[in-house]
Amino acid sequence: MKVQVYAMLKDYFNEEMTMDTTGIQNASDLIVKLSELNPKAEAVLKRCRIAVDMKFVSGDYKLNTHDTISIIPPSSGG
Amino acid sequence: MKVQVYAMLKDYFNEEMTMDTTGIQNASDLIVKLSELNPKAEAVLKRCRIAVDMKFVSGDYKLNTHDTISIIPPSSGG
Amino acid sequence: MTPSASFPLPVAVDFKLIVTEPIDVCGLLQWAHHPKAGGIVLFSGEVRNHHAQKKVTHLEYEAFVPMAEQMIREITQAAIEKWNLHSAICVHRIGKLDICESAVVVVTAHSHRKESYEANQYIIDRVKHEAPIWKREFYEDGTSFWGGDCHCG
Amino acid sequence: MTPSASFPLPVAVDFKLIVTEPIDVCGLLQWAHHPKAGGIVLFSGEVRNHHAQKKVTHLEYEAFVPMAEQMIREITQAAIEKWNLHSAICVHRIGKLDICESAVVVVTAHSHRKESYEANQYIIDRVKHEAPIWKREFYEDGTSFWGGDCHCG
Repeated sequence: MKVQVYAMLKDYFNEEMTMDTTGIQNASDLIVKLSELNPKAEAVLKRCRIAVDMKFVSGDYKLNTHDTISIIPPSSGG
Repeated sequence: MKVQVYAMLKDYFNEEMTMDTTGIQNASDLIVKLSELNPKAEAVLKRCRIAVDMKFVSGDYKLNTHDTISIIPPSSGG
Repeated sequence: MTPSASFPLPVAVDFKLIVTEPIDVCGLLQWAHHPKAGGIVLFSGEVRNHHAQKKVTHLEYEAFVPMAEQMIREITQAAIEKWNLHSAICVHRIGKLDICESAVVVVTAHSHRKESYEANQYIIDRVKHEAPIWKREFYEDGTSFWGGDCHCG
Repeated sequence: MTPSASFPLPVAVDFKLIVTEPIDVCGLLQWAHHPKAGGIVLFSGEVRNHHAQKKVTHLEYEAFVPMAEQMIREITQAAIEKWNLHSAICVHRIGKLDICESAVVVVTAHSHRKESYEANQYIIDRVKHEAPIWKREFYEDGTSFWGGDCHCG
Protein backbone atom coordinates (compact mmCIF):
# COMPACT_ATOMS: atom_id res chain seq x y z
CA MET A 1 0.00 0.00 0.00
CA LYS A 2 1.03 3.63 -0.56
CA VAL A 3 1.41 5.81 2.54
CA GLN A 4 1.66 9.62 2.36
CA VAL A 5 2.73 11.84 5.23
CA TYR A 6 2.50 15.62 5.70
CA ALA A 7 3.87 18.58 7.64
CA MET A 8 6.13 17.68 10.59
CA LEU A 9 5.86 13.97 9.76
CA LYS A 10 8.14 14.63 6.81
CA ASP A 11 10.91 15.24 9.37
CA TYR A 12 10.57 11.57 10.34
CA PHE A 13 9.48 9.73 7.18
CA ASN A 14 9.67 9.97 3.43
CA GLU A 15 6.77 11.98 2.06
CA GLU A 16 5.54 8.95 0.14
CA MET A 17 6.28 5.35 1.09
CA THR A 18 5.28 1.98 -0.28
CA MET A 19 4.73 -0.42 2.60
CA ASP A 20 3.85 -4.08 2.56
CA THR A 21 0.76 -5.04 4.49
CA THR A 22 2.38 -7.82 6.55
CA GLY A 23 1.07 -7.46 10.08
CA ILE A 24 -1.01 -4.41 9.14
CA GLN A 25 -4.66 -5.32 9.21
CA ASN A 26 -6.21 -1.98 10.00
CA ALA A 27 -5.47 1.74 10.38
CA SER A 28 -4.38 1.41 14.03
CA ASP A 29 -1.85 -1.26 13.07
CA LEU A 30 -0.34 1.15 10.54
CA ILE A 31 0.21 3.81 13.22
CA VAL A 32 1.90 1.19 15.44
CA LYS A 33 4.11 0.08 12.54
CA LEU A 34 5.16 3.66 11.73
CA SER A 35 5.96 4.29 15.41
CA GLU A 36 8.21 1.22 15.36
CA LEU A 37 9.94 2.46 12.21
CA ASN A 38 10.70 5.80 13.87
CA PRO A 39 10.03 5.96 17.62
CA LYS A 40 10.70 9.73 17.63
CA ALA A 41 7.50 10.20 15.66
CA GLU A 42 5.34 8.24 18.11
CA ALA A 43 3.98 11.25 20.05
CA VAL A 44 2.87 12.98 16.86
CA LEU A 45 1.54 9.79 15.28
CA LYS A 46 -0.73 9.20 18.29
CA ARG A 47 -2.47 12.47 17.49
CA CYS A 48 -2.81 11.85 13.73
CA ARG A 49 -5.91 10.84 11.84
CA ILE A 50 -5.89 8.48 8.91
CA ALA A 51 -7.61 9.15 5.60
CA VAL A 52 -8.22 6.77 2.73
CA ASP A 53 -9.28 8.33 -0.56
CA MET A 54 -9.58 11.72 1.18
CA LYS A 55 -12.05 10.39 3.77
CA PHE A 56 -11.15 9.98 7.42
CA VAL A 57 -11.40 6.39 8.63
CA SER A 58 -11.49 4.93 12.13
CA GLY A 59 -8.75 2.79 13.70
CA ASP A 60 -10.50 -0.47 12.86
CA TYR A 61 -10.79 0.37 9.15
CA LYS A 62 -9.45 -2.64 7.20
CA LEU A 63 -6.62 -1.53 4.92
CA ASN A 64 -6.33 -2.84 1.38
CA THR A 65 -3.10 -3.42 -0.60
CA HIS A 66 -4.31 -0.97 -3.23
CA ASP A 67 -5.26 1.83 -0.82
CA THR A 68 -3.50 5.18 -0.78
CA ILE A 69 -3.36 6.14 2.85
CA SER A 70 -2.77 9.63 4.22
CA ILE A 71 -1.45 10.19 7.73
CA ILE A 72 -2.99 13.52 8.76
CA PRO A 73 -1.31 15.42 11.64
CA PRO A 74 -3.49 17.68 13.82
CA SER A 75 -4.81 20.58 11.72
CA SER A 76 -3.24 23.97 12.23
CA GLY A 77 -4.69 26.03 9.41
CA GLY A 78 -6.04 29.53 9.69
CA MET B 1 -35.07 78.08 22.69
CA LYS B 2 -34.21 76.43 19.38
CA VAL B 3 -35.76 73.03 18.73
CA GLN B 4 -34.54 70.73 15.93
CA VAL B 5 -36.38 67.65 14.71
CA TYR B 6 -35.26 64.78 12.46
CA ALA B 7 -36.48 61.96 10.26
CA MET B 8 -40.25 61.27 10.44
CA LEU B 9 -40.74 64.17 12.85
CA LYS B 10 -40.20 66.50 9.87
CA ASP B 11 -43.55 65.23 8.56
CA TYR B 12 -45.15 66.86 11.61
CA PHE B 13 -42.99 69.87 12.46
CA ASN B 14 -40.62 72.33 10.88
CA GLU B 15 -37.07 71.03 10.93
CA GLU B 16 -35.99 73.94 13.10
CA MET B 17 -38.33 75.88 15.39
CA THR B 18 -37.89 78.70 17.85
CA MET B 19 -40.15 78.12 20.82
CA ASP B 20 -40.73 80.26 23.86
CA THR B 21 -40.17 78.59 27.18
CA THR B 22 -43.52 79.50 28.73
CA GLY B 23 -44.77 76.41 30.58
CA ILE B 24 -41.71 74.40 29.51
CA GLN B 25 -39.52 73.78 32.52
CA ASN B 26 -37.85 70.55 31.53
CA ALA B 27 -37.37 68.09 28.65
CA SER B 28 -40.57 66.17 29.43
CA ASP B 29 -42.60 69.38 29.26
CA LEU B 30 -41.21 70.02 25.78
CA ILE B 31 -42.42 66.62 24.55
CA VAL B 32 -45.90 67.37 25.99
CA LYS B 33 -45.91 70.78 24.33
CA LEU B 34 -44.95 69.33 20.93
CA SER B 35 -47.66 66.67 21.28
CA GLU B 36 -50.20 69.43 21.87
CA LEU B 37 -48.94 71.33 18.81
CA ASN B 38 -49.45 68.26 16.64
CA PRO B 39 -51.34 65.38 18.28
CA LYS B 40 -50.57 63.12 15.27
CA ALA B 41 -46.91 63.11 16.35
CA GLU B 42 -47.67 62.04 19.91
CA ALA B 43 -46.97 58.32 19.45
CA VAL B 44 -43.58 59.00 17.87
CA LEU B 45 -42.70 61.74 20.36
CA LYS B 46 -43.26 59.34 23.27
CA ARG B 47 -40.45 57.18 21.89
CA CYS B 48 -38.03 60.04 21.25
CA ARG B 49 -34.98 60.99 23.28
CA ILE B 50 -33.89 64.56 23.84
CA ALA B 51 -30.36 65.84 23.35
CA VAL B 52 -28.88 69.17 24.38
CA ASP B 53 -25.50 70.04 22.87
CA MET B 54 -25.29 66.54 21.39
CA LYS B 55 -25.69 64.84 24.77
CA PHE B 56 -28.81 62.91 25.73
CA VAL B 57 -30.62 64.36 28.73
CA SER B 58 -33.29 62.89 30.99
CA GLY B 59 -36.89 64.08 31.21
CA ASP B 60 -36.24 66.24 34.26
CA TYR B 61 -33.38 68.14 32.59
CA LYS B 62 -34.05 71.86 33.09
CA LEU B 63 -34.18 73.60 29.72
CA ASN B 64 -32.56 76.99 29.22
CA THR B 65 -33.69 79.76 26.84
CA HIS B 66 -30.35 79.57 25.04
CA ASP B 67 -30.30 75.78 24.60
CA THR B 68 -30.43 74.13 21.20
CA ILE B 69 -32.54 71.05 21.72
CA SER B 70 -32.65 68.02 19.42
CA ILE B 71 -35.64 65.68 19.40
CA ILE B 72 -34.13 62.29 18.50
CA PRO B 73 -36.52 59.62 17.14
CA PRO B 74 -35.66 55.95 17.77
CA SER B 75 -32.45 55.07 15.93
CA SER B 76 -32.75 52.99 12.78
CA GLY B 77 -29.26 53.10 11.34
CA GLY B 78 -27.34 50.17 9.93
CA MET C 1 -3.20 42.40 1.22
CA THR C 2 0.04 44.11 2.05
CA PRO C 3 0.48 46.01 5.28
CA SER C 4 0.23 49.78 5.35
CA ALA C 5 3.51 51.65 5.61
CA SER C 6 2.59 52.91 9.07
CA PHE C 7 0.18 51.14 11.36
CA PRO C 8 -2.96 52.79 12.64
CA LEU C 9 -3.78 54.17 15.99
CA PRO C 10 -6.48 51.91 17.45
CA VAL C 11 -9.18 54.48 16.81
CA ALA C 12 -9.51 56.22 13.47
CA VAL C 13 -9.27 59.85 14.50
CA ASP C 14 -8.83 61.25 11.01
CA PHE C 15 -11.60 59.39 9.21
CA LYS C 16 -15.00 60.82 8.34
CA LEU C 17 -17.37 58.41 10.03
CA ILE C 18 -20.54 59.65 8.31
CA VAL C 19 -20.13 59.79 4.54
CA THR C 20 -22.38 60.59 1.59
CA GLU C 21 -20.33 58.70 -1.03
CA PRO C 22 -20.06 54.87 -1.24
CA ILE C 23 -18.08 53.48 1.69
CA ASP C 24 -14.57 52.40 0.70
CA VAL C 25 -14.92 48.93 2.22
CA CYS C 26 -11.57 47.65 0.96
CA GLY C 27 -9.81 50.81 2.11
CA LEU C 28 -11.16 50.30 5.64
CA LEU C 29 -10.02 46.69 5.67
CA GLN C 30 -6.62 47.80 4.43
CA TRP C 31 -6.42 50.44 7.15
CA ALA C 32 -7.17 47.90 9.88
CA HIS C 33 -4.21 45.60 9.16
CA HIS C 34 -1.92 45.42 12.13
CA PRO C 35 1.16 43.23 12.72
CA LYS C 36 -0.20 42.12 16.09
CA ALA C 37 -3.68 41.33 14.76
CA GLY C 38 -4.31 37.69 13.93
CA GLY C 39 -8.05 38.05 13.40
CA ILE C 40 -9.77 40.83 11.48
CA VAL C 41 -13.57 40.90 11.22
CA LEU C 42 -15.47 43.14 8.83
CA PHE C 43 -19.23 43.62 8.92
CA SER C 44 -21.06 45.25 6.04
CA GLY C 45 -24.72 46.13 6.54
CA GLU C 46 -26.18 46.21 3.05
CA VAL C 47 -29.45 47.31 1.50
CA ARG C 48 -31.82 44.38 1.03
CA ASN C 49 -34.39 44.19 -1.77
CA HIS C 50 -37.19 43.19 0.58
CA HIS C 51 -38.66 44.05 3.95
CA ALA C 52 -41.76 42.47 5.49
CA GLN C 53 -43.00 41.11 2.13
CA LYS C 54 -42.54 44.46 0.38
CA LYS C 55 -40.09 45.01 -2.45
CA VAL C 56 -37.57 47.71 -1.59
CA THR C 57 -36.30 49.91 -4.44
CA HIS C 58 -33.82 51.98 -2.41
CA LEU C 59 -33.18 53.52 0.99
CA GLU C 60 -32.42 56.94 2.31
CA TYR C 61 -30.47 57.51 5.50
CA GLU C 62 -30.49 60.71 7.49
CA ALA C 63 -28.31 61.54 10.48
CA PHE C 64 -27.76 64.27 13.00
CA VAL C 65 -24.21 64.23 11.66
CA PRO C 66 -21.99 65.78 14.37
CA MET C 67 -23.75 63.88 17.14
CA ALA C 68 -23.74 60.61 15.19
CA GLU C 69 -20.00 60.95 14.49
CA GLN C 70 -19.30 61.68 18.12
CA MET C 71 -21.33 58.67 19.28
CA ILE C 72 -19.74 56.29 16.76
CA ARG C 73 -16.34 57.48 17.94
CA GLU C 74 -17.29 56.89 21.59
CA ILE C 75 -18.76 53.44 20.91
CA THR C 76 -15.68 52.41 18.91
CA GLN C 77 -13.39 53.69 21.66
CA ALA C 78 -15.39 51.76 24.28
CA ALA C 79 -14.91 48.55 22.26
CA ILE C 80 -11.18 49.17 21.88
CA GLU C 81 -10.83 49.50 25.65
CA LYS C 82 -13.16 46.62 26.52
CA TRP C 83 -11.42 44.08 24.25
CA ASN C 84 -7.97 45.64 23.85
CA LEU C 85 -8.35 45.86 20.08
CA HIS C 86 -5.43 46.72 17.82
CA SER C 87 -7.75 48.75 15.62
CA ALA C 88 -11.45 49.43 15.11
CA ILE C 89 -13.47 51.64 12.82
CA CYS C 90 -17.13 52.17 11.95
CA VAL C 91 -18.32 54.24 8.99
CA HIS C 92 -21.99 54.92 8.19
CA ARG C 93 -23.28 56.25 4.90
CA ILE C 94 -26.20 58.66 4.54
CA GLY C 95 -28.29 59.84 1.58
CA LYS C 96 -29.73 57.60 -1.14
CA LEU C 97 -28.50 53.99 -1.26
CA ASP C 98 -29.26 51.30 -3.82
CA ILE C 99 -29.74 47.57 -3.27
CA CYS C 100 -26.48 45.79 -2.29
CA GLU C 101 -24.73 49.00 -1.27
CA SER C 102 -23.12 49.17 2.16
CA ALA C 103 -24.96 51.38 4.65
CA VAL C 104 -22.52 50.72 7.46
CA VAL C 105 -19.16 48.99 7.78
CA VAL C 106 -17.44 47.93 11.01
CA VAL C 107 -13.88 46.57 11.10
CA THR C 108 -12.22 45.19 14.23
CA ALA C 109 -8.73 43.74 14.67
CA HIS C 110 -7.50 41.70 17.64
CA SER C 111 -4.74 39.19 18.22
CA HIS C 112 -7.43 36.48 18.36
CA ARG C 113 -10.56 36.01 16.33
CA LYS C 114 -13.07 35.47 19.14
CA GLU C 115 -12.52 38.99 20.47
CA SER C 116 -12.68 40.48 16.96
CA TYR C 117 -16.11 38.93 16.36
CA GLU C 118 -17.44 39.98 19.77
CA ALA C 119 -16.20 43.55 19.53
CA ASN C 120 -17.52 43.86 15.99
CA GLN C 121 -21.02 42.82 17.06
CA TYR C 122 -20.88 45.11 20.07
CA ILE C 123 -20.09 48.11 17.86
CA ILE C 124 -22.77 47.47 15.23
CA ASP C 125 -25.43 46.69 17.87
CA ARG C 126 -24.76 49.92 19.74
CA VAL C 127 -24.43 52.08 16.62
CA LYS C 128 -27.75 50.74 15.27
CA HIS C 129 -29.61 51.25 18.52
CA GLU C 130 -28.06 54.43 19.87
CA ALA C 131 -26.64 56.69 17.17
CA PRO C 132 -28.98 59.39 15.75
CA ILE C 133 -29.26 57.85 12.29
CA TRP C 134 -32.54 57.04 10.58
CA LYS C 135 -33.48 54.86 7.65
CA ARG C 136 -36.34 55.44 5.22
CA GLU C 137 -37.31 52.55 2.98
CA PHE C 138 -38.85 53.17 -0.43
CA TYR C 139 -41.04 50.44 -1.92
CA GLU C 140 -41.92 49.38 -5.44
CA ASP C 141 -45.56 50.42 -4.85
CA GLY C 142 -44.49 54.05 -4.33
CA THR C 143 -44.90 54.05 -0.57
CA SER C 144 -42.14 54.62 1.95
CA PHE C 145 -41.56 53.92 5.60
CA TRP C 146 -39.30 55.39 8.28
CA GLY C 147 -37.47 52.72 10.25
CA GLY C 148 -38.35 53.01 13.91
CA ASP C 149 -41.75 54.55 13.14
CA CYS C 150 -44.54 52.88 15.03
CA HIS C 151 -47.34 53.01 12.42
CA CYS C 152 -49.58 54.32 15.15
CA GLY C 153 -49.28 58.09 14.79
CA MET D 1 -19.60 48.47 -3.71
CA THR D 2 -21.85 47.79 -6.64
CA PRO D 3 -23.65 44.49 -7.05
CA SER D 4 -22.31 41.86 -9.42
CA ALA D 5 -24.17 41.53 -12.70
CA SER D 6 -25.34 38.05 -11.74
CA PHE D 7 -25.71 36.87 -8.19
CA PRO D 8 -23.80 33.92 -6.84
CA LEU D 9 -24.94 30.46 -6.06
CA PRO D 10 -24.72 30.08 -2.29
CA VAL D 11 -21.62 27.95 -2.54
CA ALA D 12 -18.70 28.96 -4.68
CA VAL D 13 -18.34 25.96 -6.96
CA ASP D 14 -15.95 27.58 -9.41
CA PHE D 15 -13.48 29.13 -6.98
CA LYS D 16 -10.10 27.68 -6.07
CA LEU D 17 -10.33 27.33 -2.30
CA ILE D 18 -6.62 26.66 -1.71
CA VAL D 19 -4.43 29.27 -3.37
CA THR D 20 -0.71 30.02 -3.50
CA GLU D 21 -1.04 33.70 -4.45
CA PRO D 22 -2.32 36.44 -2.07
CA ILE D 23 -6.04 36.02 -1.37
CA ASP D 24 -8.19 38.53 -3.24
CA VAL D 25 -10.04 39.66 -0.12
CA CYS D 26 -11.95 42.47 -1.84
CA GLY D 27 -12.90 40.18 -4.71
CA LEU D 28 -14.41 37.67 -2.30
CA LEU D 29 -16.38 40.39 -0.55
CA GLN D 30 -17.57 41.61 -3.93
CA TRP D 31 -18.61 38.08 -4.92
CA ALA D 32 -20.67 37.65 -1.75
CA HIS D 33 -23.00 40.61 -2.35
CA HIS D 34 -26.58 39.45 -2.67
CA PRO D 35 -29.79 41.49 -2.97
CA LYS D 36 -31.38 39.46 -0.15
CA ALA D 37 -28.37 39.76 2.16
CA GLY D 38 -28.59 42.51 4.75
CA GLY D 39 -25.54 41.43 6.71
CA ILE D 40 -22.22 40.34 5.28
CA VAL D 41 -19.40 39.24 7.59
CA LEU D 42 -15.81 38.78 6.47
CA PHE D 43 -13.12 37.18 8.58
CA SER D 44 -9.46 37.47 7.66
CA GLY D 45 -6.96 35.36 9.58
CA GLU D 46 -3.67 37.19 9.27
CA VAL D 47 -0.05 36.47 10.08
CA ARG D 48 0.94 37.93 13.44
CA ASN D 49 4.45 39.11 14.26
CA HIS D 50 4.55 37.25 17.54
CA HIS D 51 3.66 33.91 19.09
CA ALA D 52 4.31 32.88 22.68
CA GLN D 53 6.89 35.66 23.25
CA LYS D 54 8.79 34.79 20.05
CA LYS D 55 9.09 37.18 17.11
CA VAL D 56 7.66 35.64 13.95
CA THR D 57 9.33 36.55 10.65
CA HIS D 58 7.00 34.62 8.34
CA LEU D 59 4.85 31.51 8.05
CA GLU D 60 4.59 28.61 5.69
CA TYR D 61 1.37 26.71 5.17
CA GLU D 62 1.13 23.25 3.67
CA ALA D 63 -2.05 21.40 2.75
CA PHE D 64 -3.18 18.07 1.40
CA VAL D 65 -4.77 20.18 -1.31
CA PRO D 66 -7.55 18.06 -2.86
CA MET D 67 -8.75 16.82 0.53
CA ALA D 68 -8.56 20.31 2.09
CA GLU D 69 -10.56 21.78 -0.81
CA GLN D 70 -13.17 19.05 -0.48
CA MET D 71 -13.49 19.57 3.28
CA ILE D 72 -13.72 23.36 3.01
CA ARG D 73 -16.46 22.90 0.42
CA GLU D 74 -18.34 20.49 2.69
CA ILE D 75 -18.00 22.72 5.77
CA THR D 76 -19.16 25.77 3.80
CA GLN D 77 -22.11 23.81 2.41
CA ALA D 78 -23.05 22.63 5.92
CA ALA D 79 -23.11 26.28 7.11
CA ILE D 80 -25.25 27.35 4.14
CA GLU D 81 -27.81 24.69 5.00
CA LYS D 82 -27.70 25.21 8.78
CA TRP D 83 -28.25 28.99 8.59
CA ASN D 84 -29.87 29.36 5.17
CA LEU D 85 -27.10 31.65 3.94
CA HIS D 86 -27.38 33.57 0.69
CA SER D 87 -23.69 32.99 0.04
CA ALA D 88 -20.60 31.69 1.78
CA ILE D 89 -17.01 31.13 0.78
CA CYS D 90 -13.74 30.19 2.46
CA VAL D 91 -10.34 30.46 0.79
CA HIS D 92 -7.07 29.35 2.41
CA ARG D 93 -3.62 30.30 1.19
CA ILE D 94 -0.58 28.01 1.29
CA GLY D 95 3.15 28.57 0.81
CA LYS D 96 5.17 31.42 2.33
CA LEU D 97 3.24 34.27 3.97
CA ASP D 98 4.54 37.52 5.39
CA ILE D 99 3.31 39.43 8.45
CA CYS D 100 -0.16 41.01 7.91
CA GLU D 101 -0.98 38.79 4.94
CA SER D 102 -4.27 36.85 4.97
CA ALA D 103 -3.87 33.11 5.50
CA VAL D 104 -7.60 32.44 5.37
CA VAL D 105 -10.69 34.45 4.50
CA VAL D 106 -14.30 33.51 5.23
CA VAL D 107 -17.27 35.50 3.89
CA THR D 108 -20.88 34.81 4.86
CA ALA D 109 -24.04 36.60 3.75
CA HIS D 110 -27.46 36.31 5.38
CA SER D 111 -30.57 38.47 5.51
CA HIS D 112 -29.69 39.29 9.12
CA ARG D 113 -26.34 39.95 10.76
CA LYS D 114 -26.61 37.58 13.73
CA GLU D 115 -26.70 34.54 11.44
CA SER D 116 -23.85 35.89 9.30
CA TYR D 117 -21.59 36.22 12.36
CA GLU D 118 -22.53 32.77 13.69
CA ALA D 119 -22.07 30.99 10.37
CA ASN D 120 -18.78 32.76 9.78
CA GLN D 121 -17.38 31.58 13.13
CA TYR D 122 -18.68 28.07 12.52
CA ILE D 123 -16.83 27.86 9.19
CA ILE D 124 -13.49 29.19 10.45
CA ASP D 125 -13.61 27.04 13.61
CA ARG D 126 -14.23 23.87 11.62
CA VAL D 127 -11.74 24.68 8.85
CA LYS D 128 -9.02 25.41 11.42
CA HIS D 129 -9.66 22.24 13.41
CA GLU D 130 -10.58 19.75 10.70
CA ALA D 131 -9.09 20.57 7.31
CA PRO D 132 -5.70 19.00 6.48
CA ILE D 133 -3.75 22.27 6.50
CA TRP D 134 -0.63 22.88 8.56
CA LYS D 135 1.19 25.99 9.66
CA ARG D 136 4.93 26.32 10.25
CA GLU D 137 6.11 29.43 12.09
CA PHE D 138 9.59 30.84 11.46
CA TYR D 139 11.16 32.94 14.21
CA GLU D 140 13.70 35.70 14.27
CA ASP D 141 16.18 33.44 16.09
CA GLY D 142 16.28 31.07 13.11
CA THR D 143 14.14 28.36 14.70
CA SER D 144 10.77 27.17 13.39
CA PHE D 145 7.79 25.34 14.78
CA TRP D 146 4.99 23.30 13.26
CA GLY D 147 1.56 24.33 14.54
CA GLY D 148 -0.13 21.34 16.16
CA ASP D 149 3.21 19.72 17.03
CA CYS D 150 3.40 18.59 20.61
CA HIS D 151 7.06 19.33 21.41
CA CYS D 152 7.23 15.87 22.87
CA GLY D 153 8.48 13.76 19.95
